[in-house]
Amino acid sequence: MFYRETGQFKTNYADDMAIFPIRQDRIGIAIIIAIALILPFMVSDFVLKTILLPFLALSVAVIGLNILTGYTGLISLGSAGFMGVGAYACYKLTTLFPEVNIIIWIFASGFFAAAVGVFFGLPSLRIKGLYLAVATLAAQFFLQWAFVRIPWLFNYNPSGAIEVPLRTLFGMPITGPTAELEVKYLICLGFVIGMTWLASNLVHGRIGRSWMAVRDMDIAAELMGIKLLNAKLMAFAVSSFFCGVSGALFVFLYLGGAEAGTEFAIRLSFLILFAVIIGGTGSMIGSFFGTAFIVALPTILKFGAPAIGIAITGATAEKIVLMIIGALTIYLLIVEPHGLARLWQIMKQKLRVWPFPY
Amino acid sequence: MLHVSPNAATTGIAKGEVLLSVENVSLRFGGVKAISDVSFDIRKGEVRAIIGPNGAGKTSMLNCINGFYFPQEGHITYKGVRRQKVRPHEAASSGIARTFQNVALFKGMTTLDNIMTGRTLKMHTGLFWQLLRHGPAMREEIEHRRKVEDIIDFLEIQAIRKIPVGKLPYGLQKRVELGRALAVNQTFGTTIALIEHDMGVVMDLSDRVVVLEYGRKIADGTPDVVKADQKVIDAYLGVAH
Amino acid sequence: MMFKKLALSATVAASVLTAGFAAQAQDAINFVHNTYRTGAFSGSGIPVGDGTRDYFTMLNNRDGGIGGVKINFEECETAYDTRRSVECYEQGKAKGTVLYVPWSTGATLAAIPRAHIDKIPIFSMGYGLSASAVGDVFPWVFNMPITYWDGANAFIQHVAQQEGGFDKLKGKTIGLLHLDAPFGKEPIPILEALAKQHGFNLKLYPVAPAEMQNQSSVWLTIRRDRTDWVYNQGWGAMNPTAVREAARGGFPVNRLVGVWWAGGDDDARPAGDAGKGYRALNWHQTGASFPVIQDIIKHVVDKGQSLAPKDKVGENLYNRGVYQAILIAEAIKNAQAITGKKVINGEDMRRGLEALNMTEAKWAAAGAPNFASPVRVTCSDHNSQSAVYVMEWDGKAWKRLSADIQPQKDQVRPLLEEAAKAFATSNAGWPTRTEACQNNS
Amino acid sequence: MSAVTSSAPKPLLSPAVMATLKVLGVFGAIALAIVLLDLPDLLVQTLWEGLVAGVLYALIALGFVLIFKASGVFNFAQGIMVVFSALTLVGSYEIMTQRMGLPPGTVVAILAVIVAVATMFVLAWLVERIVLRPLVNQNDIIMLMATVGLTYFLIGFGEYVFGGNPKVMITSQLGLPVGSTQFNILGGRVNIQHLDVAAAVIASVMIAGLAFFFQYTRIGRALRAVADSHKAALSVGISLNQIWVIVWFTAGVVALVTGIMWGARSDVSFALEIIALKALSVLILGGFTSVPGAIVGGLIIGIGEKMGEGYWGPLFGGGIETWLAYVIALGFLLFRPQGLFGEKIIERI
Repeated sequence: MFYRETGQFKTNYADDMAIFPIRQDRIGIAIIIAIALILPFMVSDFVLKTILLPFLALSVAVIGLNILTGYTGLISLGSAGFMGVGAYACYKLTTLFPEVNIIIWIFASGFFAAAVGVFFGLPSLRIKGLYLAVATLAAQFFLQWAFVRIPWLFNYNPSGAIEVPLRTLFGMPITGPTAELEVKYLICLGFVIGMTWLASNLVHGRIGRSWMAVRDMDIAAELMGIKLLNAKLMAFAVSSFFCGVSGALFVFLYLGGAEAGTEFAIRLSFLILFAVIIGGTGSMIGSFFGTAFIVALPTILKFGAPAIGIAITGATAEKIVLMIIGALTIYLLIVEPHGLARLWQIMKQKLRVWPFPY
Repeated sequence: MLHVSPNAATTGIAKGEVLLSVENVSLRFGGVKAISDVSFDIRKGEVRAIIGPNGAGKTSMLNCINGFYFPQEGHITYKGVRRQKVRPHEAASSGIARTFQNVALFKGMTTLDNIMTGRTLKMHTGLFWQLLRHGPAMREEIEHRRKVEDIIDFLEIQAIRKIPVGKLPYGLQKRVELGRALAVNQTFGTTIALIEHDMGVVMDLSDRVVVLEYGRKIADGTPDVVKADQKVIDAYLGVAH
Repeated sequence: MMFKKLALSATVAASVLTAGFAAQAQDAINFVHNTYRTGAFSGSGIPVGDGTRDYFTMLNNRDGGIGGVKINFEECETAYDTRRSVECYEQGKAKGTVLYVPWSTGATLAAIPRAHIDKIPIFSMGYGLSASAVGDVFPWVFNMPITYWDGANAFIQHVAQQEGGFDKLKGKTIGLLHLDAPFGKEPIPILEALAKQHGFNLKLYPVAPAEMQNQSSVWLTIRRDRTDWVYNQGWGAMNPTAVREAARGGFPVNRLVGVWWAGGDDDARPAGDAGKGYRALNWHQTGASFPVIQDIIKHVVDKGQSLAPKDKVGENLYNRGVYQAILIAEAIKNAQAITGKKVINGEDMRRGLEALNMTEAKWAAAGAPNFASPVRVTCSDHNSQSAVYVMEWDGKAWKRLSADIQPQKDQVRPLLEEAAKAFATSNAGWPTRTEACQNNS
Repeated sequence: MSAVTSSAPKPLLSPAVMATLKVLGVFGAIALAIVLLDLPDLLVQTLWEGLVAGVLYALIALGFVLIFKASGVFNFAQGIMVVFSALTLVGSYEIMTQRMGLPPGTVVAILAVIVAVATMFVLAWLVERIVLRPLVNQNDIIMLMATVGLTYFLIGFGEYVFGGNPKVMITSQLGLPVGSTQFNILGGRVNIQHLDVAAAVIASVMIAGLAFFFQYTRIGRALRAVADSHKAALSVGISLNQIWVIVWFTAGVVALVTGIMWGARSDVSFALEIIALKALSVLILGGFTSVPGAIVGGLIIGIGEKMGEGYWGPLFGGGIETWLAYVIALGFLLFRPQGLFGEKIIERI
């Protein structure tokens, strides 16, 4: 009834090529952004800190991996390692040049991750599919090892940890312990919106098409004049860039200091891949669904069940959460192998014909 | 199925002159000879068919022209230049595109995106503008979209523009594939090299026909000449050698 | 049915999203305690968690809590994961916990910068950031009774005793087998300094967290280096594997000395006879003979309210949990005495901790005579650097081997102060201490 | 064109670079020989430790290969099945002796083995019913993710039933030898653990048994047929579903044996899961479908890793074992993308 594209005619190609060609979609996005802007002032600190901040920080990495896996068809199990590169790069940059604003450094840390990503992406020229996935484990374990082994990365701190220093924007603390959660949230949100915009621009243009062509049939792509080397390495670079920014956000705006070497472990890589698959490969909106699934679900199950009177202890909850995530993943894959994004699409399709389905 | 090459204006080769010539090409996989000593040429602006029964070496021949395989013997001259080893994307950028015997579309992409992919070589804006999708990137996108829309109109596939091609029936997929190949060169008066099993289709369309059997050329000429050739008749009727 | 399910999940989501967790009614002292009963480190996490849990349950059952108010004790599972630990910190904050007990170095580091802002003191007992011993810089963080640096120092003292004097250390090769993570690397600077001072060779043997159960090559390297003594800074599944691999590789296990976190009964026991002679540092006694443990058995275990099997009660890491709980309970009493309030908050708890003075008499009064050496916290010393001793596994239980070893405070304290200063300078905007000092002891 | 060109993939490195590498390799080999022969007993010990670790990697990889061959599923859960099956064994032993009051000993240990084997059968059956059947014909990555989901489920379930604390493997109760023999040779000593010898022997017997099973039984032939073509298997008269259950069950039994061996060296806990990931590098080396590849690959990774850590590790500050296996596999892959025993892939269009 309300969700119709009837009557919306495109008079030029630019309109037709817009990322949200349907007016209702654009309104929907505006509403979502508006809600996202006021959300931190509506929810408790607990939700802000344990669900929303990690959700935002990780969603950037999930978009990044989706570019690699979903759009280009290259599976990577090294995303957490690339996130770590971003986190350490940001730490080094801001401690070496404290006068430059931290927001610039968070963004710049992506370039370092991109460079490392390209290096570890080189084997993708020779190997594909699951073989490549296993090869990226080399990146993951090597990087994790390097984070612990190279003391220069954490400024020879005897505790081996990254401590996030206080950094300000217009005199307001945005990182470090005194920064308000709401401020950190809004900075994160800014990054997420900006990075999502860049990513969807990219995937809708020439580069995105060449990625998808490589994914769908690399031989044919090559015959269209797409250089596989460039396309794959570009995907690794962009993907790792996103992971790097995500890692910097994760440490600087969410954790606020940690033993980053153990934080960016293989487990996180798996969670990110999980989010991509559950959300839907090759879908921007799916990346957010997937991230929500892996970030919010465990927390809601663990703390939500006791809150409504289901008495389970923390340890039991943790085990049950694992079982539920496992079972739900299998269930989702059976019901909709194309992920939550596909379910969302089906819902929209239904909405389009609602209330007269015939 | 076909093979598209650039028009005369850009190459300096007049219509009717030799655009590409295959000279004494042989290709082996291990001990198996896929092509032995085949020569023919393709002239500017003609429709040239390569036909032959299953396993005659048609696809291998095209793969040589495309740079997927490197023939052990013989060489290929393109636009008057004897070609050294060439990679598929280099072949593509010199104006050779192709479709495949089996449909080789990008199944997860829409019709529009598939055909747009054919324009990749002609698009040059870099990562920066691509990220912003404004300015030069957008102008370029619109310019090529226009050309692609012409192809879509030509092939009458407007209605399936935004449908992922994996969901289309075979016939439409073939049309999209033709569209994509046309997009690589976007001129309709191009040279087309066809490969087909089906004699009927070929005979109506093509100007000249090469017939391969067991990797050898057994006939070359206009459809009428080829049709009357005893060796071709034997090959298609399966006469024992 | 479908609707019901939807309604239920909506309620769950809503309660988490909007309300968060309203603080509990203020007739009890809220204490949210991190544990890890799952994950790679659960082998060490479970007994420690049981000890602390059982002690507070015992206090509630036996005495009705502390000073007449119940302790609202709650566990929060972290699975030794920093993200889960952040959740637990936030949950503690929302529930008004009087103290944050991180039980992991990573979680401690993540919480330290927030403590003075959220007014929740942190107690990282014998782990965490060594520099946080300096109360002048870290008024909200406590890490008694000893730091890793003292531990490594005590280990070298023990080696010197065994070898017949510090002069005998010259030319010896001493190895540090450590988890390849910040926790494991803590003793490196102090061991390097001692190596220079006494002239022994220091060799480092890192074990990646992923390789905790796959140590054969490390032990081959130890064999090649002809290492004389090995100090094991390990945790969780790394320890039992180390003891076994030492025995497999023919390394004399009585020259393998674990830090206090590598002294679990289940670290030594799985090696069987081969584990006999394995040593570890400790700062409290093992066994169930103490009145406080007997009270726990009577009021908690026998009532079926404990999660620990009865035969594990009194084991080393269980007693470690009890030790922690006794210190916390004592600090709560202090806080109640200082403020005159029954139900205290985090700020009160900080003052209570800072006034902690566990004399021998106080240990006895807590039902643990001769259980541990005295612990005295001051405003500037949040660690106390208490004595440790070396114990040895006899195949069935831990037996005390050495007399108390006093940490060399004069040597370690300046290093701690230096590190604390470095922390404050590298963390721009780190506040100078404004909290009043109130030692009533 | 005078140069004769080949249709094979181009070599990755130019001949000049290859020649330089060869020269460097010779020098490296000489240097290495000097280092290695310095302590010959240690070298033998290192090789032995590598061999034992390699056998265990090979067993995990074998489980992967069995399932991949028959169902095309990349079973990420194989590593967890190792822990899960061992946990079931020890856990049920504990329950029987401690809670049900049965006398500890070999009889109960064998009962526990039966319980564990039965559990692996039920697991195989459930996986086929609940996971594989509805997902049949989905693409690789969906199947992979389903087994990752299975991994999470099994970790949660295993810890829920048996508790999260690491458990000590029953060895003497199972009749496995303990103790060690020291050989004083080569101017030093070489320590051989009886358990490791048993592990090597049992692994060999099991591999031989599997080979026999595949070669000479009707089910085995059907399994091989499935590996070639699903349709061919149907013509043998065995349903695909049955075959999947059998293969998963076999992989489960292989996992149990692996779990017992590894559990006896360390503890049984889910921390083993990450070590099990190393079997993936074995798969790269050996190929996803080759049983001999899994075995040889396992040995290469095991020995390479121990030698690498022992002789090069100190140069990098130690701890390189955590990534060395993957780098070995990766380096290998660059020169032979199809693995050790894989067939050359000719891409056709």
